[in-house]
Amino acid sequence: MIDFELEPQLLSRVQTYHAVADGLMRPISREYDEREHEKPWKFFETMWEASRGPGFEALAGREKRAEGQPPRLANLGTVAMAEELCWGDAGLYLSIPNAGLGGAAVMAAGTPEQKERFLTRFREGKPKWGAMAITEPGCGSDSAAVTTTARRDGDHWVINGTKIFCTAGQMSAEKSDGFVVVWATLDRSAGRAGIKPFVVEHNTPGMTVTRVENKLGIRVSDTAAITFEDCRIPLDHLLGSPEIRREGGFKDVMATFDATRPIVAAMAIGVGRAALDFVRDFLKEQNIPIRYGLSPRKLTAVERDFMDMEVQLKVARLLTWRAAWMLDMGQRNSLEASMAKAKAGLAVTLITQKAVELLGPLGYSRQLLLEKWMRDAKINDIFEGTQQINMLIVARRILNYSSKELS
Amino acid sequence: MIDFELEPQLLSRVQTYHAVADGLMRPISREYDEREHEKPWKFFETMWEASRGPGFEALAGREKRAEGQPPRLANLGTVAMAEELCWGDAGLYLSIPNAGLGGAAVMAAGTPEQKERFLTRFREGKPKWGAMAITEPGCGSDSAAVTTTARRDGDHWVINGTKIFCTAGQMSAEKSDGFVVVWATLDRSAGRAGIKPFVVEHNTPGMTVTRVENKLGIRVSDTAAITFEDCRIPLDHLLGSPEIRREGGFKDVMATFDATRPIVAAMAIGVGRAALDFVRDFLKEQNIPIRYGLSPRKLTAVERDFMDMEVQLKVARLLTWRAAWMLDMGQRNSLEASMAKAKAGLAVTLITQKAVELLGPLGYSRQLLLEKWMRDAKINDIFEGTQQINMLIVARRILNYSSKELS
Amino acid sequence: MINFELSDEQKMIRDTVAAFARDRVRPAARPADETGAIPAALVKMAGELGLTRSAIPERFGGYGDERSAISGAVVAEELAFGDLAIAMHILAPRLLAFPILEMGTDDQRARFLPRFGRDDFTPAAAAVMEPRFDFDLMALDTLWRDDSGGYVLNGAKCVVPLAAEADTILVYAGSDKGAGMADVQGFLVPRGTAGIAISEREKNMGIKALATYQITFKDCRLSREARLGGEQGANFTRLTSESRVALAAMAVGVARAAFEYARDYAKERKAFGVPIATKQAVAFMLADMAIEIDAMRLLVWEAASRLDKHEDALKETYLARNYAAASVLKVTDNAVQVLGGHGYIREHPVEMFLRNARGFSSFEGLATV
Amino acid sequence: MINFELSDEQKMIRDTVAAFARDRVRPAARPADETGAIPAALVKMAGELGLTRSAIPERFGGYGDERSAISGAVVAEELAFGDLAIAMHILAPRLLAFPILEMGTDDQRARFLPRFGRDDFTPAAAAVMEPRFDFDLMALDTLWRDDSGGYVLNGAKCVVPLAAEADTILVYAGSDKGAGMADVQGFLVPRGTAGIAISEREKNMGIKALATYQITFKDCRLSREARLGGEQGANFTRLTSESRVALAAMAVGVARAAFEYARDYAKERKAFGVPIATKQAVAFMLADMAIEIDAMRLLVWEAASRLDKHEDALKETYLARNYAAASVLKVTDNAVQVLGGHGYIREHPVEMFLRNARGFSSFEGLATV
Repeated sequence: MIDFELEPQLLSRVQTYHAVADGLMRPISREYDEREHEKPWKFFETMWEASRGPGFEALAGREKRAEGQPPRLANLGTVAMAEELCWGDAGLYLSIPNAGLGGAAVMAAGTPEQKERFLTRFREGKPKWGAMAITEPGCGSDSAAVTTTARRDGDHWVINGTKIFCTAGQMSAEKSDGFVVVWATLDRSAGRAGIKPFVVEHNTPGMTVTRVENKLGIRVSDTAAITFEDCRIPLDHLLGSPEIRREGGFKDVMATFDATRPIVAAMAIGVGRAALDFVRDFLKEQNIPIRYGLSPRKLTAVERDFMDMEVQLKVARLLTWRAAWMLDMGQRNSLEASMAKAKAGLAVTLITQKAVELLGPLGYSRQLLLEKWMRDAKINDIFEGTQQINMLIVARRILNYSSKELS
Repeated sequence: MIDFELEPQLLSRVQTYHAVADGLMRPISREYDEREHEKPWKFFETMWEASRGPGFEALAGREKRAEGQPPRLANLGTVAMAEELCWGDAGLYLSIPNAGLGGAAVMAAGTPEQKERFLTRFREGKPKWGAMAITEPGCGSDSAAVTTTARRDGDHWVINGTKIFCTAGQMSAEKSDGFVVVWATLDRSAGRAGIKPFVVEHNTPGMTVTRVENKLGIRVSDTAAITFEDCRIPLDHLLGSPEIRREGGFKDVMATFDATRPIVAAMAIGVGRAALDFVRDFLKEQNIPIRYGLSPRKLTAVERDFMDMEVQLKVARLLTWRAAWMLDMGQRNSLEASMAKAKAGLAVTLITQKAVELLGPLGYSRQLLLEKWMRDAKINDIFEGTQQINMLIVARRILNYSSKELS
Repeated sequence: MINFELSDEQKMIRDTVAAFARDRVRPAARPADETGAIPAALVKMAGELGLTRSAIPERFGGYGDERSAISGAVVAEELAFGDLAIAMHILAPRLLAFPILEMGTDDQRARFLPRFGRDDFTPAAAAVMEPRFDFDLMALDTLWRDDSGGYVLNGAKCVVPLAAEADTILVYAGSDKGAGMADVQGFLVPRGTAGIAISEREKNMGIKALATYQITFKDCRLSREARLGGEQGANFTRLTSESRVALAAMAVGVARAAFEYARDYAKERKAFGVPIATKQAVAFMLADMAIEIDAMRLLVWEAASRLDKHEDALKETYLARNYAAASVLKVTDNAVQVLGGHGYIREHPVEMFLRNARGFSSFEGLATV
Repeated sequence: MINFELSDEQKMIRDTVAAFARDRVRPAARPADETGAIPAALVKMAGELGLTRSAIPERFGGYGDERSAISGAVVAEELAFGDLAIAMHILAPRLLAFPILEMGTDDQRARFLPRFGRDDFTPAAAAVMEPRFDFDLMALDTLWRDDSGGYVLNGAKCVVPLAAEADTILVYAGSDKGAGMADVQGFLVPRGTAGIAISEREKNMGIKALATYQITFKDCRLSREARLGGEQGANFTRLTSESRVALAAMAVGVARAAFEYARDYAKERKAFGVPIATKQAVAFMLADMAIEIDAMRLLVWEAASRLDKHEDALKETYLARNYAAASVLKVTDNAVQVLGGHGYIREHPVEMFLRNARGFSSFEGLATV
């Protein structure tokens, strides 16, 4: 039976998330946008503690399935949290201490023993981060073109190569007892099959953060370039099996996109909603009504813009919830995940850009957060697969074409 | 020195065109949309006479260059005429008796003797039409994939194949003493080089109009499917040289697109202006002002829509005039011609669709011409290269890619 | 509890109607558009689906199934996938039956519902739209006023389906006193009533197979019993919401029809030796169409679920309607573009989908769930 | 007589400014955006181009070249191609010099023009914009009124360039009597005047290298001589048109900068073994950008040619400005998209182009031709 209402339990969690977003994130949002590369440690510690409490499993990177009792609507819950916390601040959300994409890779490709060994840390001690290193300077969305190599030398793997765009890379590699999951090839000739994930512990000799990017937005979140020079790691840091035949590893991580794309979509929606809520309140203060139901030929330009922003956001959310819900139901959602990501990324780019425009000189000023939301929003149109990549995936699925037939 | 004003001589011609559009075309516009496939012979005869007078050279298909004295701004003049007459009715414009694209092909590929032999008829006698047959059921924009064959048999060429989408095909092949220029290959293995234009006189045995299409719009203009079965024509009906090495013929006709695309763009603009003028007058009657200069945040939705339609039309016209002017100046304009065609086709599709929307139930009714203009306009987004084909051409030129590098 | 899946019963309804739309309606669509006539046999067959009858109480001959806006949206989408004009014709009885079912007096229900408790088609009509560019449900020009023991109607309506065949037309009019939807009332007007003039059949760009008319009311006098819902009247805001969600659902059907046709064509059609669908320019157009269709449907279902919960849905249905009207135009226009020259000729249905789609930004009250 | 080609003299100006923009301005753009400071040396070099001086009469030390809106648009586009903020800074002297040149009294011309008849940079400012979302040149909130022997200003302005350095600010204010542009007058206000308060430097999303300020006027008293054009005043409609055409031209420059960077990147950058520019999705984006840039420029030139013919151009410049503001946003956003992740980091200039571009829908009076 079709229904669009979140269950009460989840709704009450959303209220908690909102309190965090409103009480802990918004107040420091502008400050850490301006003080790029500085870290809100107090916020980190608060979230680190909070992430042990109920409702923040996703943050803690804890995986109930591993413990045999999958939480109901885990993905939908994560999506709801992402929207709410990114309503607060997308950059801060991305920099909350947790296993992150590194943890996701461990969950997707690791053995039970490895999951235990590498993820336990996120339930104890000081704040920690996990990162995933896959993109390279020479390859954008083409994750199969990995040139970073791993060769066996006795009872170690030796990693060589350079990775860029590692979210929380610096926090994971240097600033905490975290780790970086780096994707490297055991045998270039084997193509994707030869690409495997390796866990590199923080401060492992040979791993260096060479650059932390200056960005358009989400400035508080560190985006690192990491080089690996003869970086030696124990054999059992290769996640899963070293068997080249078994394509497992890479397939698995590709599959994680089905879970992460709705989250990125939800991040966009959170930022878009922040802008929409602000504009709604602003217009109300100005006594400018939004007259739903009226003949479209009688609307003002501002009314129509606002309604359009509102419905675009709603559409993005519905597509996103559907993609997450399908995953929770154990259904394949690659098509729906890419639909949600493509639509949300674009819609919120336009919504935030329009919000800045509607506020005129005020919208352009850094005295308000609107301009920041426009800068922050854009990342969701780019990472976890650009809009174009996701459109390509949607096209392949609806046309039933392989990546060779439609490239 | 930059200037955007048409010279007085051309402006006065435009007034003549407008009188024709307003006085002869508009009054019968709806009638011949409803009575599809019937022909306004009285209008044809009037235009046939008129096309002998000054200002209508383009209609007559007369080519001053051939007579050694190129008319000043011939292309710009043709473009201005197309806009004005299509403001009257695009379908009627397309069905005015003249040498049409068939004549253009003769001009582009024929010898001086052939030009004289085939085009003289358009200066005397009863109304006649010329058509070009290039598209085939199996190939859309891929004009190089011609499968219609021409083989030599003694002192004749024998043509076999089927052509579709021949504008004025029926008028040229059966309903007047006109001709059809058909593109056929002498040697498929030679690709484009083997494709040559052949003039097939009206009622030549073996040439049959098998279908006249029912269309969305421009219904008074006949769009014919023509089959050639062992259709024998004299050797000297091959335009230019039979030499396969010489790619001439096909290249030449491709070059004619540089001249015809701005005309198609201008046709679109004429239809778009018809819709815009109607909406402007309508709003004035309703005492709805268009407040130029006002803060965009104070506009009504209708005002903004109207201004957007207006500026889109203006942009399309400026791009179109530039493309035509460059040709008149003897400059290469393939890029600019495709820019104009792509922009005008899309802009006017949207303008006419929006015009119908703005008028609500009135716009949707066949009591007004708005809905017809929306139907007529769409053809300009499709023929002479679809919007996508023209975008591809623009892309190749700005990226300096061959059709192999960017396909 | 959040759920994106139709119930088994709804799936069954969907599949039944979808099969009918695919096998019976679509083949009839083009001839109906060209001739303006819908085969009686097809309408009869549709009657046997019991799409209106199902909601009529058993005592009036119906099946007494509970009405659901979501089920109604599913039916509307699937039928419109077959053909919009035929779908509107087939579902026209709902325009009279459902408002009476939901808001009519016992007497009105007893008088009017039995005729819909049968399988054979009973033409019925509702008059909502008015012939002005900025026609607005919140400010109707057709007005009713109290008059010694009855009501008087004045004004003009347009795009009234089946007005010439229906023996009763449900006419919506605003009050000469108040403004806004709250004051709009419905009136059950017998076709013969003095003061009514029904025009020649209208000619529109699309939905050509649906017979629509203009009606003018000049001091048209009606009895007390003519008012829908009697003294306490009807809830026009809800009726409007139900109508908009139905129309938006039909837009989804039209968009899907265009998308699927263009998709299949693009996989078949070769240019430069490869299917045109393998070109990103075409593939991305199709991907965008697919996303918009899912987006439209989700908006429709979300608005419909509010109606099924008897929550106010004016805003949701309005936004869904406007979004659908814009998207269906874009999708059908893209479909024509994908087919190129073939999209412009009437040998293929996409140009008809485009003409039908353009109507949604103006349509009001032409369907309900 | 229709002509789409610049005169040889205009081509020479274009090429000179283009070279300066490419070799001097662009390399300074990123550091200037990050630090908010423009190197004095660069500004000095720009002064030697005589972009303002050229129009100053010879008797005041200028070259007495005839002003042309088209030439002005060409200069604005080329400089903005280098960097928008630096272009606005370099051309700021025009904001004071040109209105006085065109509409000032002889006395005002004699008093103010000599300082612009030199190569070294004279900071000058005009105060047009106001801190409200629906800021409207046809209804300014900053008002002037007659007062015994002088004028009194009240109100607030924002995004006033170089206000802290300029010793005279040209302030535009509406009349407390009438509304509309006809009643707007300009006032030459010495920085020190009582009743003026200049804020801290503003912080905006873009044009960060341009120092802008808010200014408030509280019963700010001015002499009769302060009014631009004296008793018969100034033609604000024309000044607005000149400003909008200049801003639209700058938008063309920003769009072109983004397009050319993205185009070159797309031809270099490989994915899946081929340059991303060979993918239709990317190639069509670039084609669309190219078309929009030509479209914007043609609108600008057409509006400018009207100004050069001293025809009313309010409508043309308004439409050109609005079109350019929308297009430059789309073009720069596409450029970021073409670069993907690399477009989001400040190692590449496209994110800066996007931030600068977003301002055009709000900018008024920040430049003139």
